Amino acid sequence: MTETGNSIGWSREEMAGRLAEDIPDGSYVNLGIGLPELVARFVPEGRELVYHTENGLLGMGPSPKEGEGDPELINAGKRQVTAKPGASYFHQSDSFAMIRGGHLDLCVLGALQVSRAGDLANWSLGGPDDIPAVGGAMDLVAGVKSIFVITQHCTKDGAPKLVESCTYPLTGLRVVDRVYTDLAVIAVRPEGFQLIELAPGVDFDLVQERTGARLLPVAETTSHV
Amino acid sequence: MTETGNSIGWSREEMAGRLAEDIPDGSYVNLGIGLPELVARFVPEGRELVYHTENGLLGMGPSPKEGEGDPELINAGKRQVTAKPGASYFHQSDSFAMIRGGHLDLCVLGALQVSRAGDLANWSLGGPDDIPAVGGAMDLVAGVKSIFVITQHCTKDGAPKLVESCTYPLTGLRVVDRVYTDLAVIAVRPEGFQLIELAPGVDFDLVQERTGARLLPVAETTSHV
Amino acid sequence: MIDKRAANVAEAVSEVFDGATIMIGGFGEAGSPIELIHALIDQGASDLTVISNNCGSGEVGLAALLKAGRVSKMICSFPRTANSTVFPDLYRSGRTQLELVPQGTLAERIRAGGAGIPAFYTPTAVGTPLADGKETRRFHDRDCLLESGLTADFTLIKARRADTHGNLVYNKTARNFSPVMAMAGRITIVQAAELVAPGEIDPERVITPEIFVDRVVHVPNPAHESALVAAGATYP
Amino acid sequence: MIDKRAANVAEAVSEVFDGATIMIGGFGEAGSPIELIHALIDQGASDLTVISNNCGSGEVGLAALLKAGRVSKMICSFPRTANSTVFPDLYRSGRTQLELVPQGTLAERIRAGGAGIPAFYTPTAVGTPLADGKETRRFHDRDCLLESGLTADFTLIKARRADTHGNLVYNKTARNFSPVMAMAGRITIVQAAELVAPGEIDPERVITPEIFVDRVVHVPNPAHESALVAAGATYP
Repeated sequence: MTETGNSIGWSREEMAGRLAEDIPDGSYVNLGIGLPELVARFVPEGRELVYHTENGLLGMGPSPKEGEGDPELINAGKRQVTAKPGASYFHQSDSFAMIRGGHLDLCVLGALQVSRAGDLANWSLGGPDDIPAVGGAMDLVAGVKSIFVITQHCTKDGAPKLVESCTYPLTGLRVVDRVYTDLAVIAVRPEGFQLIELAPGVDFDLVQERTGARLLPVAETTSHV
Repeated sequence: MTETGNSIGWSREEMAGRLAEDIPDGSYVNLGIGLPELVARFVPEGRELVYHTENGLLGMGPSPKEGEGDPELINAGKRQVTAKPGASYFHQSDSFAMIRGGHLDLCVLGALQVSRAGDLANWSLGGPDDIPAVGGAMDLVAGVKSIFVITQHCTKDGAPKLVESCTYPLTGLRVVDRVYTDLAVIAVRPEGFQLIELAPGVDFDLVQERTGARLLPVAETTSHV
Repeated sequence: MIDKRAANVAEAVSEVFDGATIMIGGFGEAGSPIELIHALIDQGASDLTVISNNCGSGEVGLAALLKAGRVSKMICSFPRTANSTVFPDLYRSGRTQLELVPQGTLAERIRAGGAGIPAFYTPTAVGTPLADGKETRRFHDRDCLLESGLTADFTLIKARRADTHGNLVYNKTARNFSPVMAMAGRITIVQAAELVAPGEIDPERVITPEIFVDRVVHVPNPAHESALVAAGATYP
Repeated sequence: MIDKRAANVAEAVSEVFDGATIMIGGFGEAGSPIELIHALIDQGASDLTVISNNCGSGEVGLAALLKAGRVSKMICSFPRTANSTVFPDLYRSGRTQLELVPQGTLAERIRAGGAGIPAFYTPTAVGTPLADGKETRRFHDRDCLLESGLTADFTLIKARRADTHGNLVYNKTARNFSPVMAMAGRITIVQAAELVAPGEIDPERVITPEIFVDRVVHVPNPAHESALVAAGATYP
């Protein structure tokens, strides 16, 4: 087992697939840019999910076939997408009424850091020369019923992303419900980080070693998010 | 000249026609229920006005022909209307965004009382057994750029409706710009009621006698509303 | 899989409980979900707070719900009606409370509730009796009132067409309060004159996206209140 | 009679003055009114405050306006772009100020401005650096920030179809900020790929009613920003 890289634990696709298993049938879901977008590929058999993209589309479908895209049909990552049967377009204020008003069931986001209280930092490194850019992240964490984070367990330099308290600028306070990493699935409980499931070949001690705050063992009865 | 009735001055239709002369071409106009609705019949030649009804239609047209109405195409007075070419339907919150946001040029309303400061009372007699009902009147006077009142100069009992200060519950403070009555056209200026024009056969003294506050004579240069 | 259809109006309103707050769409008869209201009368829930622009007419629809004694409080802008003594009697006898709200403020409070905005400031009603007890604050040299968002346990509305996911379009001025009430209801129940499969409504013209809708019931030929009143109908 | 057509884009933007606040529609390239922005570059107004979700890409459209040194302040949610160094250079050198606003708060502030709501409360951004200096108030056990409405002297947007009265429909996700910006602009200027007579847009599917629109100019084949950037285009 090496300290860096993804030679152990789940691949990106496996992380996305594992997260997708926890999305109930009929959910209205917003997927953040990057790794979260992968989740859409792994809808479990028999479930129907409806994807929202905050730039103004409910019922987002996959990328268009080569040559069939419309530069005015894009997702929040500014990539061309499609609209499924039953889709609808709406303006930004209506789109964020869905978000802020608590109408979305789940949002999946990336993270720079998650604290044991569930604080999320995912929009800025806070450097003096950084161009700050927030998009809809703060609205999403403030409004969506459940927030799942999907991220590598550690940074490329091996620093833990699950920490006692965030050092990067916050996106929201006490907003994260679960974290899906290459090593484990972890719930954010009032008592702190609690292990839900380990990736194959990974043990509790390894995850604890790579986590910047105390990790609680798997609960005997795992309550559902 | 009798104290009551309409045997002198303008008829209801003449009042509406006189008011209509003062509506600039291209105006977006909301007409209150009752006497104000008459104004729509008198659009001067060569002008195009667009009527808004706050229950959710811009581009309201006249009543439908017998048998061609739709009980779901009505105006704020709950009477069946039509939609003109270029019309649009929208929900209540959007409709009042037009009103509150200052997008309408003019609203024509009836009145119980108008004070010399421009306060309007037009929604309640304030009696203990009255069923209070306000509709959109308070939103209209708060949001529309110009408020014209069209009303008989006095009540059926001969009491002045233009008064020093209103005794009925207010619809809004300092909101009325002009008053069109059976006897005169009167502007509400910072200095008070100012006569703009007398109905045929009516003189200043008569209007003053039937007005519950001091009336200023016609200004030498009449500024436009 | 997503299928929000209820078998009938009775099933659609079956979860309404005593003491619930219910938004009911419509401006006058336009958009009033009469069949859902009648199902609610049959269902029996009482001590309701109803948020609706008017109080119905005759003794059908909302007026019949009031007459049945199920409504302890009305939040509306215009409770006077041409053809009904139902609400006036209840109000004068103190059996139904009234919170009178200017129509635009009512619409915006409902939208705010649905949009997760707890409160906003508006110039409407400053200086009037409807400002009594409300916080006033000055913005850009103008006094404004603080108004709170409104939400409901249930919303009952009428659409022209729905798909089985709950996407809606309305008919003309029957649209009125329904889109914002759909947003503000925890459970939004829709009666639709046409019920189609997802994809049969152009995504550019959906007025209420499915995310705001929980139950859809097909009511192919909805009654018009004015016709019922003219025919002297009463409910039940 | 009502006819809001401008002869060309130059005429459409002719009134813009130095120091004006301008809202510009679009999310990324979708809905960006490139031809109107280029006309604004030609027109010459400077010291502009621009409210737009992004800062453009390449050296066309909004990025070109920035590069031309006309913008003293940007109000936006996401100024980072994949294909541009224009804004970063201006920001780091202090030549263009930035007010960063969460995307949903930005949209709602614009809607509030257009709807005559001077301020509202929102839970978004509580506890973050973007809450610095903002009033906080608790509603229903939750802290919220007071946010103010935004208006503009001019709004520039792109529509798929307009009529000569100014009724608009949009194309797919190019709708984004345009309907609320149309409401919030004192003078709202629209470039439309199709221009038709009143009555040729179904009143049920009008997205922006004419009352919010002041000028309409026909731009039959609007450029796409990504295609211009890919081709290495610059403006002027």
